[in-house]
Amino acid sequence: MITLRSLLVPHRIAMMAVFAALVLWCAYALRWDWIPKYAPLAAEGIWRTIWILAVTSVLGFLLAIPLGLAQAIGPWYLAAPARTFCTIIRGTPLLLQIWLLYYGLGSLFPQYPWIRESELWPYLRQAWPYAVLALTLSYAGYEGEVMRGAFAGVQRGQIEAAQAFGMPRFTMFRRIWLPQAIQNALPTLGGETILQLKATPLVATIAIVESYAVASRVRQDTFIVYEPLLLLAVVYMIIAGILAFGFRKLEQRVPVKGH
Amino acid sequence: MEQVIELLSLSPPGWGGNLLRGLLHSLEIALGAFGFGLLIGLGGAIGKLYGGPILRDILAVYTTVVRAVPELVLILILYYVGTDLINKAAGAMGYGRVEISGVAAGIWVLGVVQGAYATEILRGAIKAIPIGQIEAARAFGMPPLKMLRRVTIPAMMSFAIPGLANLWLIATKDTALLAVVGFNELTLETRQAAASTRAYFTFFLAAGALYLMVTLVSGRVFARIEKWARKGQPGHRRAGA
Amino acid sequence: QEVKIGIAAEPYPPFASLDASGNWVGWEVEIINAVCAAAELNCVITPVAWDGIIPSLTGQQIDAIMASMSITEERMQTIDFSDKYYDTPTVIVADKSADIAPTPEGLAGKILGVQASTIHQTYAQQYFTDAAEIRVYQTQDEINQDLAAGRIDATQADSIAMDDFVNSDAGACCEIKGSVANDTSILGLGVGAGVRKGDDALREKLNAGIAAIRADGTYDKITEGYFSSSIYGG
Amino acid sequence: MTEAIATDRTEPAAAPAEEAIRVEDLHKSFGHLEVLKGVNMSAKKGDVVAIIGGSGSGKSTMLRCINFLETPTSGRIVIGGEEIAMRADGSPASRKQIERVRSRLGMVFQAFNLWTHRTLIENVTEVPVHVLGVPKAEAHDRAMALLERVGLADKAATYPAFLSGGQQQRAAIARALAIDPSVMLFDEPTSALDPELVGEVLTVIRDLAAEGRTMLLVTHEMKFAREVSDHVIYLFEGRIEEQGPPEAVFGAPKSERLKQFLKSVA
Amino acid sequence: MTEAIATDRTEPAAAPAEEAIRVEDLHKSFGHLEVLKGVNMSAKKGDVVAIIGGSGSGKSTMLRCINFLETPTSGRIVIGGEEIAMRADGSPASRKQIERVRSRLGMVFQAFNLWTHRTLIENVTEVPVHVLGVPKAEAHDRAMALLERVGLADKAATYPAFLSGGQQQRAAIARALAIDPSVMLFDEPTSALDPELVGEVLTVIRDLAAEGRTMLLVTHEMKFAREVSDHVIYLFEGRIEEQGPPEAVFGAPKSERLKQFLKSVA
Ligand SMILES: Nc1ncnc2c1ncn2[C@@H]1O[C@H](COP(=O)(O)OP(=O)(O)OP(=O)(O)O)[C@@H](O)[C@H]1O
Ligand SMILES: Nc1ncnc2c1ncn2[C@@H]1O[C@H](COP(=O)(O)OP(=O)(O)OP(=O)(O)O)[C@@H](O)[C@H]1O
Ligand SMILES: [Mg+2]
Ligand SMILES: [Mg+2]
Repeated sequence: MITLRSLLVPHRIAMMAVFAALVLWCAYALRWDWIPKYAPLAAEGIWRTIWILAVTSVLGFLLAIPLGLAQAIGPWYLAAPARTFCTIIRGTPLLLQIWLLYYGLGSLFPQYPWIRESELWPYLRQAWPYAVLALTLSYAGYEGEVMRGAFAGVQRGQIEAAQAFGMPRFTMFRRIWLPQAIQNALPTLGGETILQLKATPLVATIAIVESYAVASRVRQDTFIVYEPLLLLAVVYMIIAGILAFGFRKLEQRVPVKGH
Repeated sequence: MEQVIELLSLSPPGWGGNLLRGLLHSLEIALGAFGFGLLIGLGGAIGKLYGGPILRDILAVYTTVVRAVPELVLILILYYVGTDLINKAAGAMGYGRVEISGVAAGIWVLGVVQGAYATEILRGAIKAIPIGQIEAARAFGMPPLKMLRRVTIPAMMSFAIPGLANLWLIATKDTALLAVVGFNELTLETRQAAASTRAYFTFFLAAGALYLMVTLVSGRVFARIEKWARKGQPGHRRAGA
Repeated sequence: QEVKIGIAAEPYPPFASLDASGNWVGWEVEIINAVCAAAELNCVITPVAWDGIIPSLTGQQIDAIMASMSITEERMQTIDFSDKYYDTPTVIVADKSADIAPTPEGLAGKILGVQASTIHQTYAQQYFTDAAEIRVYQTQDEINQDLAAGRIDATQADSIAMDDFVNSDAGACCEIKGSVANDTSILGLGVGAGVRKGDDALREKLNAGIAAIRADGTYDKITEGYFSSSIYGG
Repeated sequence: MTEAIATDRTEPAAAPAEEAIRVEDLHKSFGHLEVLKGVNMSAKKGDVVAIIGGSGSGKSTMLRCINFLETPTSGRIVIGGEEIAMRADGSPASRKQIERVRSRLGMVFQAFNLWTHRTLIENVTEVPVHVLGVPKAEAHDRAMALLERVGLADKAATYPAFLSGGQQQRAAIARALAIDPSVMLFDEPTSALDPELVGEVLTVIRDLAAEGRTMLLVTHEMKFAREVSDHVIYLFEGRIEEQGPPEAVFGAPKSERLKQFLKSVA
Repeated sequence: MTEAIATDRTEPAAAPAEEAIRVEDLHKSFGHLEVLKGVNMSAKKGDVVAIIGGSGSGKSTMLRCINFLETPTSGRIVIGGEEIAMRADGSPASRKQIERVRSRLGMVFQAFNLWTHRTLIENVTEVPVHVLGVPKAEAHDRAMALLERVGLADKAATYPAFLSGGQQQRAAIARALAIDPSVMLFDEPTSALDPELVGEVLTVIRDLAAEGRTMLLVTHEMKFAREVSDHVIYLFEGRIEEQGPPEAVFGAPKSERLKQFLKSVA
């Protein structure tokens, strides 16, 4: 836990001083007069960033588990499609995927009048279902690969112990295999989630305004280069900081000897 | 269809050659950045695991800040503000303007970013090694560098490969960033071709196919390395049955 | 003395686009060359990705920007602009059968698409935000696609771009419903060349160049090659 | 306790006591290496069978084949009168069956294999709660009692990596006892224990046998084997070289190899 | 062989034989748990010191402190007359020194800790080739001879995960012997071995002692300890409860606890 005492170490005080100086310099030397005008828009953008990130990473991870497992131990008829999916997702730019889903798949729907008249049309007409779908699939693709390695990395004896006691397959998976795999993959997963945070701006191509798009808008309206981006960086840093802290905590739940 | 082939033909007026050149440039940058990132990552992971409190704090700031800040911000600041500052300093000392290579700056920035992710991936991988493996090396007096090379790296490899493979693929795509410093890599070439000809679909799909090819080839390479790294580990395939 | 004129590396036909051998062509490119010739400037056209174009200017990698940049009050706090060298009206485009007019009442309850980071976005969010739902896209081409697909009801954009669109196969569905009421504080004072703040010498020279090609007919001759009517505006 | 009967005996037992385990003609190869070359054995309810033999003779493999952690190359395994259905490749044919059977077999691994991501108490309650459906509180109390019995009550909240070798082994024994097994497979359960604790384990095993549980026990401690078992099997290069009651096997070995094997013990 | 001298003896040895190892007032805590509470011992060149004691009494920790795998909380460690410099936190002050010292200490871990990504022969040649700089061919020949000696020549190309427990333990012994150590730290080196192999290891240890190598040997097999050692240390709850020549310790134990401990052996 972060306690006041642990912060009052000389080098930490020095680091905080440097940080404070940086903040002060930025506050005085740079232009911030645009903030009041854009504040409501920014708040909306940040909120959108957060929920897109949260929803797509959680859904994506749930999808990544079967993808990883199928590749690690599945029979070929499960492993092959899973591997193909991961390869294609990881192998093509996310922008292209969003674009194909929305402008490719999405623009097929209106051609069918019955879709246009259905209950679903108001949703299919929106952009966010496509954004959520694309980002979820993307996260699942990358994490499917990570989980494949993590599943394969669990020591054989751990699984054998579960089998020897007659644990049903699913229980063994849920209680032994999955927790150990996740434990080993946590540092990587934390990084990948931050990557996902930085992938969210791509949804701007399908007309969703999140925090990055707000910063871009400020830049274009005013031609101020650095300030909006710096503020955006601070927002990202706070989100990433919270993520890193959370993942750290998860990681530390099981103490590891030595390392 | 004919039109598509014409658009993609390798010599002008087709854009195929431009795309391939862009791909080559992207790979060059990605390779440089990934390699640089691996070096930083290895150092960072070891520092985070075995370093003193000051080093650990500095590395924590590094991985959090660098991973969080959008690459565009980093490269803008590093390249434009950096060049500006250097030129101001040079001017004050009576030298002329210096040009910083945008490509070098790009590799540098991407490498530093990749390094932050690699740090975490490798730290996790090292942590996943059963401690006894490391202790055995220590007990026999292996010097740290040798231990790294002979025990730690081979033993952590199987845990690190999937994360590193992801990182490499991200590197090939993140080169898009270098468009900002005037470097023609695959994404910019694609956008130029698409916007100039209005054939968005054709060129985006073509670029997707090129990226996919890169992925398939690198997938092979990584699978090889992983197979090597997993030698001596009994498989799990049966364990699922 | 070389003057580096920055243009956006992302093509914007018919103003500036690229052929496969790497040559920049288009109305704006020809105008740049004409202005430089008239002003006796030794210009080099330098493409820079849009994200880096302002830092390049302030960081002295380029000296002026001529990339269809609208002159607005807000932007003038950051850089200086030359006189305008073109200006086009802003129009609303919608499905031929739709009952839509370029006014807040005429757009009530509709979905309006605009391109991000343009004066159109600013304008729409100022005037139409209460009446219509505004959806912000990255490129006009994407808006056009969604308009044709029926996912949005209308778009607000440049008349030049829209002329092109409604005359194409993809835009057959739609027509121009008229221009929006002008507001120069948002829609700007036309398109001008951007220069570093305080670089009055270059600004003066560019102004002189623009005036010269307007006066000697070069401007109109170039325009004829691309557009059916004048785009200098009122 | 009655003595075990090897199936190769020809005379049928008059009124056969309940049979707990029977292994028939068990073969197991790893690639070209034939590790088990036809093992036959059986044990009745409440029997304690000690399996002795040189390192690499196939003791662990035999134990692991009985609960199908290794897939036998051929042979039959009958547990509690129920033959385990096998596919052609030796893997169990019915997942349901093998899971049910396994949950009545308590196993202590040679390498312990405690679950590293769970504390000791969690290791011990894991199977009762999540496989057998014992209520949490009840499982917890029972687990604490077991940990108490093996002297680890104070380590209940510790993760296995932070325990001494003997402590891990005792935890593994507690984990196996927690499922209240009818057959126990012990792979060198005292290898990391001091003589005092070996004595304790001996008591535990005797208690279990008295309750009618069957035990298969791989061990290198001949004194222990002699004291605890009703029947001794001497394995040599994948075959049963000699077997019988402990007095006979240890007191009057017939095979030359067994004599040689036991020489250093005397 | 001469007998070991514990440093708490007051009479100075007349002409002290060369001292191989000395531990002074060694303390070690894990968090709040004090595992070693002031251990003093020493051994001369060629001594075989057996360390016995209950599970969890601190035997492994003591061995691991000697080569600084665990950082002592306080105390001094002197090996071959050279004191290992310690920082305030117990970690070795000089990396060079500790590496040099460690490469003369052969260790056999309680859990073997063979490198899983290397074959047996690679495990055995690893340190000679990559730490001590022995030419590859020479190291290979020596390693093969050692594997032969522990009966594993046919498994040279196998990865550790595919070996039986006893085979892994023998490989671990071969790996430790391969570095030609002047001091050996054995943590229960016979726990997974059958009586015949225990006898073999006994012979090996005697040979090594005759060559003047010093051995610290944690074991649970009292018979083995008695036969092999010059000096026995009985550890109880982190303290040396009793020590002396094996005849005295086993034949006429003074401490009540030791008597209790040995009761089940008799
Ligand atoms: N890394 C650790 N962290 C916390 N406690 C530990 C750690 N390692 C060992 N211990 C504790 O220290 C005590 C002594 O452990 P040690 O391994 O030295 O015992 P031992 O005498 O070798 O026992 P055994 O004969 O069972 O191997 C035990 O109670 C153990 O739980
Ligand atoms: N997974 C495996 N793949 C290949 N060979 C194996 C495997 N497991 C065991 N063996 C080999 O099978 C033989 C028997 O091994 P097993 O573990 O049954 O021996 P054991 O009798 O238990 O010996 P120990 O007393 O040393 O534990 C050994 O030679 C071993 O090398
Ligand atoms: Mg075994
Ligand atoms: Mg121990």
